[in-house]
Amino acid sequence: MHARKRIEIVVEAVRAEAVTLLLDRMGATGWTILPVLAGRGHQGIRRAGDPGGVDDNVLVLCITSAEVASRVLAAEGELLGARPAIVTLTDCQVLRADHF
Amino acid sequence: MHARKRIEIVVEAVRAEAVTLLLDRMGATGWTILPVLAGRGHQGIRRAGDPGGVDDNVLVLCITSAEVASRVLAAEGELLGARPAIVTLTDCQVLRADHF
Amino acid sequence: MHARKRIEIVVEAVRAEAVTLLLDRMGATGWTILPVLAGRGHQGIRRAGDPGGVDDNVLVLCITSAEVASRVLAAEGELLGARPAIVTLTDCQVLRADHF
Amino acid sequence: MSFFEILPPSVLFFALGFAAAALRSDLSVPDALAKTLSLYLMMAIGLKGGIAIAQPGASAGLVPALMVGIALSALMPLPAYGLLRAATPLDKATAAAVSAHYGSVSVVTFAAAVGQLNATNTPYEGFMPAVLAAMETPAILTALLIARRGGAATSGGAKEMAREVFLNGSVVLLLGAFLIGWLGGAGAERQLAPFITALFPGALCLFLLEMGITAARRLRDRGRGLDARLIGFAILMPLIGGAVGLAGGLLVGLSTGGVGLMAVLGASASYIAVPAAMRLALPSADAGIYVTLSLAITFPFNVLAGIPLWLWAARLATQ
Amino acid sequence: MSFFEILPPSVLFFALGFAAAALRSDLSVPDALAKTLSLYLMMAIGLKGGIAIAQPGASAGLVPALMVGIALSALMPLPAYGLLRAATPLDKATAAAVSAHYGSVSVVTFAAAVGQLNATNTPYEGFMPAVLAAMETPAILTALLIARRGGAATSGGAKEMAREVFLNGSVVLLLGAFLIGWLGGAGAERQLAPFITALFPGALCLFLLEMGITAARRLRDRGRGLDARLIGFAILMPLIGGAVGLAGGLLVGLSTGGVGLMAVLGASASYIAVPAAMRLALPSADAGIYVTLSLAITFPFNVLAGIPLWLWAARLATQ
Amino acid sequence: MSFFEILPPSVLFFALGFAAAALRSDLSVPDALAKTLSLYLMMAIGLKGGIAIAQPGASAGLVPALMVGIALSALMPLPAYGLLRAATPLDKATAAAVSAHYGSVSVVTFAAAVGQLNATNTPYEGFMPAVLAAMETPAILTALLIARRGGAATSGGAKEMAREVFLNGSVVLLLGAFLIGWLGGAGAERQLAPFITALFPGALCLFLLEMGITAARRLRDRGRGLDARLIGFAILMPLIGGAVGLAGGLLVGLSTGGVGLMAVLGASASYIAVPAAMRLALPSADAGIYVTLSLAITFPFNVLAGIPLWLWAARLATQ
Ligand SMILES: Nc1ncnc2c1ncn2[C@@H]1O[C@H](COP(=O)(O)O)[C@@H](O)[C@H]1O
Ligand SMILES: Nc1ncnc2c1ncn2[C@@H]1O[C@H](COP(=O)(O)O)[C@@H](O)[C@H]1O
Ligand SMILES: Nc1ncnc2c1ncn2[C@@H]1O[C@H](COP(=O)(O)O)[C@@H](O)[C@H]1O
Ligand code: NA
Ligand code: NA
Ligand code: NA
Repeated sequence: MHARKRIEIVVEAVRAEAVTLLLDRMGATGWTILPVLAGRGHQGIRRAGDPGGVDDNVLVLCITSAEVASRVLAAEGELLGARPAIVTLTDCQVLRADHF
Repeated sequence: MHARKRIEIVVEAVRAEAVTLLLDRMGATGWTILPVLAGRGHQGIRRAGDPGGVDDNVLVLCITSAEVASRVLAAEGELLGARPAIVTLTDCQVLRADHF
Repeated sequence: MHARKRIEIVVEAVRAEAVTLLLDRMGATGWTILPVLAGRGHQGIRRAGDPGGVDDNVLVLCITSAEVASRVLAAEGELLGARPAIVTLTDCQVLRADHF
Repeated sequence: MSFFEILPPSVLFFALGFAAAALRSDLSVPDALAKTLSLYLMMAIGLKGGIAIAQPGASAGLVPALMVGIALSALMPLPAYGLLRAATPLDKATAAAVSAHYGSVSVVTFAAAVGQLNATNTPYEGFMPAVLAAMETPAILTALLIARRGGAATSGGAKEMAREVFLNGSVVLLLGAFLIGWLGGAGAERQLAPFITALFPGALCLFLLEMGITAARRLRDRGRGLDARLIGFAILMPLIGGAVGLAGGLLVGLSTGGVGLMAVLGASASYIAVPAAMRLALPSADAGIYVTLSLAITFPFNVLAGIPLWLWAARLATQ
Repeated sequence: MSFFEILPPSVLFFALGFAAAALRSDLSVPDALAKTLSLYLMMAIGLKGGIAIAQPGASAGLVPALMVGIALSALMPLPAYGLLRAATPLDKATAAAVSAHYGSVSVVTFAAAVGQLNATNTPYEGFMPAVLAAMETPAILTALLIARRGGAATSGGAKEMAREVFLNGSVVLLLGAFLIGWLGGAGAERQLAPFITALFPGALCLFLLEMGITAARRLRDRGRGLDARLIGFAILMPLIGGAVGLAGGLLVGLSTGGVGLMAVLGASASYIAVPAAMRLALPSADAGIYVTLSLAITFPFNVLAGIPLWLWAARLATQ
Repeated sequence: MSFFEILPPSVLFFALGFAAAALRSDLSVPDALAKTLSLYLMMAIGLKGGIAIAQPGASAGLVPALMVGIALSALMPLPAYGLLRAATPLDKATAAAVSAHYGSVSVVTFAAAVGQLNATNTPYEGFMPAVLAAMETPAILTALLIARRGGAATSGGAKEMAREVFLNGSVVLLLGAFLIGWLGGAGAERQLAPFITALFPGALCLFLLEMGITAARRLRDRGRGLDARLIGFAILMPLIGGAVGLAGGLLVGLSTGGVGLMAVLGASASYIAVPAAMRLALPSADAGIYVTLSLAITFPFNVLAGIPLWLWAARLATQ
């Protein structure tokens, strides 16, 4: 097993592409986008499925090296420009070192 | 980066509101609900989409301070009253301390 | 709270059953399957919802003991035979020791 | 009677879905479509009923029929609970929850019976959808009373209960559409007929296809180890309920079609509204049991055997 | 005028959905169905319009009507912004974003008005769907100019803006279907009539049911603490827009139905296309405000009061 | 031939969807709707076919047509594989998988051709949907034999293979609906005509809109770097398959419509049933290639050029 970082970002669906483009540019080898049903934060409740889709959130998951992770987080300004609601970082281990 | 706790709860969709109300009351600043397709546990297989929706599960994700997390887990009785299938706690780091 | 392992596997939807059968056989007491909207990896972008469903991924989540986790990861050959795109392992804590 | 009348397309689609899922075919129907079809059926049934009773004289007999329906729903949980406690190994809470399902009714079973009546041009009282709506929830109250007397913990106060009973989604849509149809009358019919009448048989086929898949999958996922006595109950109880419904329909002097529908309502068991209510109000009851019995055993039994039986019995009894 | 004309089934279904959600019934409509119905309405409206103007002479008056529509959409954000800044506490970016919604239009409001005209057999110009499509996006441009002048940060260059305006999903589908209907003419009508005409009223009922649920839920989740002045704006602005639309329709000599529809377009506020565009182009504006105002206040107001008002006013003004 | 016949609404909707997605419009169709429409098309096609052959004499010629269809499906992978290995850089497993797609058929392509025949009132043999169903899976078996001979690892034993071939969702629904239509005959037609006939053209338009979006998106996500030789194959192979299908149809003496449909079946390539089967049975083959070729190149080519070509050729050849 090999040590890697797990970045988890909740962001508006309309702005997800800005986040994944950033991840691509910072050198992440991949990412996964999960749907979100509902959420609460400073803006109050956001429930998926409003007609214009502006309340839809997604969760972007990216497993990556410590290096890339710190590059991503250092681009804090740009990342927050995409207005992610939450960005968390966790340690994890992966099976295939060459994949990440 | 700032240290926080990541609480992850799998619970029946019909009981999700009980969990989020508890999180609200314990002082969490937010939460996110993700849909679940299927799961297995002590009850056997639960597949989303049965006509009455009783087999639907959701995953509730909450990033919060150690304090709030311990308050939530201390409300074990009430939390388990909502019959969550699983409650896990992980250490994580967040970008914006003021947000959680 | 009790220490456990959190296994997270992203795998093609058509092959998810192979992964959960493996988890069952290795002694996991349960698992949860989450839907995936889109992802990028070595194969390029995979977007859910293509007509034949071959681009659909899912995320399999399994909370389990260190023992079972190491058995699962040791079955690396079989696991990769099911072609999971990513397998990560994280430490976590659970509320009910008897459940996992 | 032609083959077509005994086994109409909708029933054959149910069998097709059931067989496909039992043989592990990958045939599947999106959840959103299943939900949509069930909304459609409730809306169409409600509107048709309302439009029908907007005609002069069409509401004659409504009140006694409603009273029979409500009595059936409120009382049938009692024999059901007795039977379950006497003859099966279910605990009190689960037995009470199961009894609520059999007192209540199934919209799709009703729709399938209506489809049959339409196909054979058998008329029925236009107000039957109101009876259907009225029968959805009284059984829930009875079952909760039984459960409380038995000492099972029920959650939710009187307010939550009232909301469950009067604001249950199926009840609201059925009654709401009924009222709208009634207010709209002939004008509504002219506008909405293609939607609610012409599409009905096709939508029913598609929905029964999905119900067949769902029932067979449920049996596979959760049916293993199902007690034989429970299976027996899930077949016997609709026969009892259907017979009582038939008698009730005759008692208030319904037409052949109306008696048949009342029997089908008595025989049918809820698998949408009641499970959700039980999950909230009686959380200690085992959903694995009650959904499986009503969805995977009683529903197929009613579609394949019950509906033809009761429509035939109604014809016999009203001649 | 009969009861049916004042409160047609579709409006009653809106009220049913609104009441159900307000009372916290569990009645709900799958997201995919809501999305499907909105695609269906756009496709049906577009096709019907195109088929209509394929008839000889039917495009007479199209150009002036288009010009009035575009002018309405492009200019109405100005008084809206003025009103908001003068009388409500909104910041510049949010005020600009809100003004874009009220300059633009709502396809479902238009569809509900068309449903009314059809039910009362009132003819209208076949090209009105093209006017609807043309009015979707000019307001976005005006609002962004206002926001920039006000110093708010807009994101996206001219290219993104052009894509938003010309390639917005609603615009593409409405105009595309219009063009296809126009090319297909009578042949297309023969083939597609059951789909686009016969199903229309039923689909509208189902969609308005879901809109009622959505509006009431939104009001519950986000309506608390909504400033009374904002609510006032969300009721006053459609009255102003409707009056200007009425005047515009009369100016270019539309028929009774056409004048009514132009007024309804002026009164309606976008809640699908514009919110998404604003989220991208004006991210600092508060989506909680603009979606709530247009979806949860103006839309219900228009469905319940605005449409009957403007159709009545159009009848009066064109006699 | 009118414009309407050359470019019917359904094809124009395909072009609209393709253009919208290619230009990065945000127009999109919910997944559940796409899945629903494909179930609907299979059900409607199957039922119509079954109802048609319930008429006296209508099954004459069924057996030879079935045999030609099965032979086409089972044998066409051979030249396809040869071509791919000789002229493109594909590895053995991927070449075998691609060849399965081109031996098999596309339900939507068939539906589009049926739509064309209906629009021009060209009759065709009622049993053609059974031929369509029969052609879905033989190609899978051939391709797996090729792959095994080539040394590629196939997963799943004979049992899984049999399930894939006989219990594939499309096959089950098509054949099941065909059987139900056949059993139901005229009674089923009376009941189901509005659903399966009147809605068909509209549903086809909506589905082709979504297919256009899907094809263009796929081309954008995965088309970059697609080898020119592969693109050539995806255009040449349907021409070969169509010509062989045309010859087969003539050989067994089908009508003009039947010959046209047989050619379209030969030309069409699967993108629903076969990709899923290949993912399971031949996991080492590159799904990025086979889905892209069949969905994003051959399908558009057939809809825009292939169908008109083959229907025209069939008219010519049967005069
Ligand atoms: N503490 C939290 N834990 C988990 N999710 C959160 C948290 N705070 C915010 N979110 C998610 O982020 C979304 C937007 O947050 P906000 O911008 O603060 O309203 C919410 O709707 C939630 O889905
Ligand atoms: N060990 C586990 N790991 C991940 N998810 C689990 C686990 N155990 C249970 N679950 C989830 O919790 C749901 C209910 O569990 P149970 O009540 O034990 O049947 C299951 O359907 C799974 O979705
Ligand atoms: N580094 C990563 N982080 C998160 N998800 C990933 C990563 N790499 C791959 N994935 C997921 O795994 C899927 C298949 O990966 P691949 O086989 O590498 O194309 C992708 O579509 C993503 O959903
Ligand atoms: Na009953
Ligand atoms: Na407006
Ligand atoms: Na072929």
